[in-house]
Amino acid sequence: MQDTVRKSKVLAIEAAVAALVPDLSESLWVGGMHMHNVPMALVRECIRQGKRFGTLYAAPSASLAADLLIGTGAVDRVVCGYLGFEHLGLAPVFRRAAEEGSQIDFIEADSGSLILALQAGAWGQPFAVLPSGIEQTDLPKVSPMFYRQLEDPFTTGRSYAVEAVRPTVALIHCQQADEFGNGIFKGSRFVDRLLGLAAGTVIMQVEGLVDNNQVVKYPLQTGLPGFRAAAVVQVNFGCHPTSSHRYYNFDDVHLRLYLQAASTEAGFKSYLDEYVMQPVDQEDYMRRVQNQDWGAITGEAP
Amino acid sequence: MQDTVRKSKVLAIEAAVAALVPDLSESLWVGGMHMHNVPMALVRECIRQGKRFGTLYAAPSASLAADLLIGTGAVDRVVCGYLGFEHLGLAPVFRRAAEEGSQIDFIEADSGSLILALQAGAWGQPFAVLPSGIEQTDLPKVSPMFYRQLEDPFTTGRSYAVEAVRPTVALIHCQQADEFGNGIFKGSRFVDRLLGLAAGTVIMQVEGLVDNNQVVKYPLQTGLPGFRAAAVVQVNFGCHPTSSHRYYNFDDVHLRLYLQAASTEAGFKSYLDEYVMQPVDQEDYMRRVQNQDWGAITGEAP
Amino acid sequence: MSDDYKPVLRAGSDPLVFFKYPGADGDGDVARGHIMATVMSHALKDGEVVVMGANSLLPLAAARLAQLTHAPNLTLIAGASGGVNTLVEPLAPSSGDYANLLAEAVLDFPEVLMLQMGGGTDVFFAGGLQIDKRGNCNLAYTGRSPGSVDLRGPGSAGLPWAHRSGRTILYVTTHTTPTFVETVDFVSLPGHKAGGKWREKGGPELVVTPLCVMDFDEGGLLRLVSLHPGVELEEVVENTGFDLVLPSGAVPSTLFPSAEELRYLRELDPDALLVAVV
Amino acid sequence: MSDDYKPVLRAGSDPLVFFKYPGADGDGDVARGHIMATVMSHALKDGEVVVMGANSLLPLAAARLAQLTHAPNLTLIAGASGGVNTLVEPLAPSSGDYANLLAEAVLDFPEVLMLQMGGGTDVFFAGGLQIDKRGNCNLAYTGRSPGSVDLRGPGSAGLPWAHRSGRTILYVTTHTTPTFVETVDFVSLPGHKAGGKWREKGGPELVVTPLCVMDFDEGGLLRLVSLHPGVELEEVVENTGFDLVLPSGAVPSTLFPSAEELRYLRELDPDALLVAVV
Repeated sequence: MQDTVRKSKVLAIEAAVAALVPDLSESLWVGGMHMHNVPMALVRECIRQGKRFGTLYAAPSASLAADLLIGTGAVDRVVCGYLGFEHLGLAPVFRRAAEEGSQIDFIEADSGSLILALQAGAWGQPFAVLPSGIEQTDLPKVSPMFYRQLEDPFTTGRSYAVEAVRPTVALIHCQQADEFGNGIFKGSRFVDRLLGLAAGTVIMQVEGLVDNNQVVKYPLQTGLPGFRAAAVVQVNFGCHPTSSHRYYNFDDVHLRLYLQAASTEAGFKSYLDEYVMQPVDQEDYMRRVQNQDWGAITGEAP
Repeated sequence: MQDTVRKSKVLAIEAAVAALVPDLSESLWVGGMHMHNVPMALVRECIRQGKRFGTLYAAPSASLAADLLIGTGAVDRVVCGYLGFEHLGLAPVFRRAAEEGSQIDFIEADSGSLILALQAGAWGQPFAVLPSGIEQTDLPKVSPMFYRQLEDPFTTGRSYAVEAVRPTVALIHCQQADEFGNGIFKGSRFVDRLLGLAAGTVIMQVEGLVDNNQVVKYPLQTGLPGFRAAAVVQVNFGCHPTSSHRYYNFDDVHLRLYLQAASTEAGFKSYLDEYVMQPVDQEDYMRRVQNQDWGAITGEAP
Repeated sequence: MSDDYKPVLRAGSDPLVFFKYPGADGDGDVARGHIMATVMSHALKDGEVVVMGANSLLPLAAARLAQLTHAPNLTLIAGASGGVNTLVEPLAPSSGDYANLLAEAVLDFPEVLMLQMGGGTDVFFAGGLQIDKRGNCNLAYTGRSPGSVDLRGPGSAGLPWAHRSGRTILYVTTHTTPTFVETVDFVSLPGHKAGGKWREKGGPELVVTPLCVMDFDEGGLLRLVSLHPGVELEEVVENTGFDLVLPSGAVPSTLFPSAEELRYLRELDPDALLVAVV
Repeated sequence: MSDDYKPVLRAGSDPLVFFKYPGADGDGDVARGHIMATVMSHALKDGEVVVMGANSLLPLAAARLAQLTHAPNLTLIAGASGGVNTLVEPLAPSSGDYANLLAEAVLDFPEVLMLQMGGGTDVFFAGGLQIDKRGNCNLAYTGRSPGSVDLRGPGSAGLPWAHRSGRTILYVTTHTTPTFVETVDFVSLPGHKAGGKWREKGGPELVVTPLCVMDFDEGGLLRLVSLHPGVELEEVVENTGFDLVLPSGAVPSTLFPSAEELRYLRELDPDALLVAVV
């Protein structure tokens, strides 16, 4: 007899972060790239709840999420492939921390090696050997613990390797999901399919929920199978000020407002207060974003 | 000025194999799995044209194509993860060769290691380190050249590794493609996306051609980007007697006919003659397949 | 999968592929395939991620049955096809069948292996040419050496990684002395080590055959758990090529599928493949 | 991409993102962005596979322009988005923009890197905080050591693998002495070795700036090729932090985009991002 029913994974964002993200996790990898598909509502909620992470993997193209996590001291260590704002400029908090010194340990790395490390983690490989070439850069010199040499058992040549990475927590944005966590990307998947298959606890943020029947009708569209999601949280405009592919573009005005504000320590604190710590929820956050006509940017996906 | 136009990659199957598959290639990997999506028309054409391959990678689930290539002596060496006919039985030619001895060198391997080797080849990694566990099997013992030990530079423990694999030639079946080689899988992709991104020369067999406009309309559906295909060949029922996902199922009657025939050397020769060497083209092949109502099994994909 | 998909139907197709097994329609007989699938279903726990390889009619039916009964949150990955939570409507003979894509998601096969080898699954189903008393399993070849092969099997496939894929349930469709041997000629899937189970998590846990159910004792040796209805202990002993550990006292009878379980199995399997498979 | 997609439009958006650059509509002026894109386009050969990273307005326009003119069989991979052969309708400011998915295929980003690192591409476009006379490129930081950083850049991203990705074309949107330095403080992208080009294939080949075009001489040193229209040699020399190798004789002028090239560039770029970018 079917004495139980299949459980929904849908949770309120506060509840999901409170229940599933430990107060101190070993490591975090945030999905999306540059100013796209970054699950900002989840990141803000983690900061609001004071969650801390040993290591933040900032690759392949981290931006606002990483800058905020560094600025709030939520991370002890950043392994850095790329952290910036692409055409909008450099990451102001990261800059200040690196240029003026900070408690945070920054490990110089590259995006190719970090993706290979993530892939190795997903496969259960202890490490990933790198293609030749990295020895011609300064990376192994400044990060000798990250890049290590070994002997190729087939050629007896020397290669570099990086240790497997398996993030304890991954925050991922899908445009849609069903209540069981089957996530659908309506545009680029970036690194998020691999990340979602690899990470320990995956929290999935979505623009909207769809019926499971819809998922079964087009299974080739499913970007992340449900069993990988620990929880699904629905948040309107949850990637703001980054884009959610097909739903809305990034908000360059707000991103520039951040870059301007965060160029000083005091400015960063007041941005943080206004947009991260004070808002009681996403609606409150949205009210605080000035001059944004939310109705006008509602992209609806079919 | 646009003084040239974009070139179509569509070729007749005979011309594609003649022009793009060298008489002796270093290695071959055939797409599909078990009795599904195997580009049999391409395999038969290669055999007909007397093409030879140093190494055949029989993984993750090789079946009829590998058995035929072994039986015709078209390969010198088979690295074997799995070669069989699933619920229909063992591979008769492979069995005879292995049990009675043959000129062909069989390397005992496993599918997980071979996929990792293929992935390493695609990334330009010299080798792939394996997760722990392989040392508890007999594989490293019987294939010491394939599985080699090395020291983990992070833990100083011992791991096994396999050398990167980069097939010189890959034969891949997509249900559809445009003339520029943008291939669409209408069902499972099996290993074929990775294979198509990794291999040297990729020849793509399709059931039907679609317009490039259709491809651009649904780019998320494209399974293999056009630049990876050296040629596109359109063949009706080209996977027969294996299935083409969404178009037609495998022909179990014909597969059993093969298994029965190939259980003796003489029977294999006459099967080979009737269905591979004699047919002047795919239509001729189809005429020779008995009691098959081709019209009735025409699955059309939308 | 759109609604217009039709499988091939041709004269001469085998029952294992497309047609009803003669006489299998009635509700009367319970086939051993039904019993095996039910046993395997009971071994699965709610919430587990279950993955299977080639020749997976029985585990596919078992996992779907578990979802429909006691384990609604179980995830099933249908082998070669990459189908995740296929509805098994209907049960199809090949693990790579398009029918398995009536599902919630479809993985590329490298992703299936990645999840298995990376520890992203909880239960793995496997079979082999030979299984020995410690649960070592051989899918490569029998014979003394690679140069002296008696029976060439398909190869080790994904079996070397079984213990990384979680608890392993072994199953065979014939229970004979060539299959159940003292020591396998080739270890494709590592069993338990001499002197005790070699790992806390992962490794062979259960063996299901057409005659009986077996598990492993504390020393890592194969042990009879129950006999299927109508099977005598003698038959199992005679067809097992080593001294099977027996339970103390009378050997229990394998639980018969409930009426509901049988109804589900028959609904999932209109072509009665489960009747023909054993 | 369906036809109903609309990008965000809001008051206060920057011209680089959504609005027409004031005065950029007319056909009169040719911006340096147009010249740079055209130079980069000419450097691409028919049939090549071209890949670009972040901040790729110029290479994106260049590669599409090449397809529309002399290189119809060129393949373009639009960085972070994974879009293959995006139609660039219209040119969008971020490499990860959804606009880049008006394309023939979409790769996951690990696949883009896999193709680059595995040698599956022919041309790679890159820029940096610093470029030195041997084509070494720095995207990490300037300063004496990790503990003494003057300017913290984003990090080395995919630059270490540039030479594996094929011929490398470097570009910058400012040509100044802080950018063109004798020796970079950090090697993210390896240039040519002392005493000659360090590899036959791959490695920096061309450097395109708002002032000029440069390549490398036989000794692997940066060499002036041509000055953009209206630029004096003096301006380049003053803004380059080392002794640039000069061509013997008069320095040629960079070829001006043809009328057809300008028309294509303006069609691809209705928001005139190429006018604003330099």
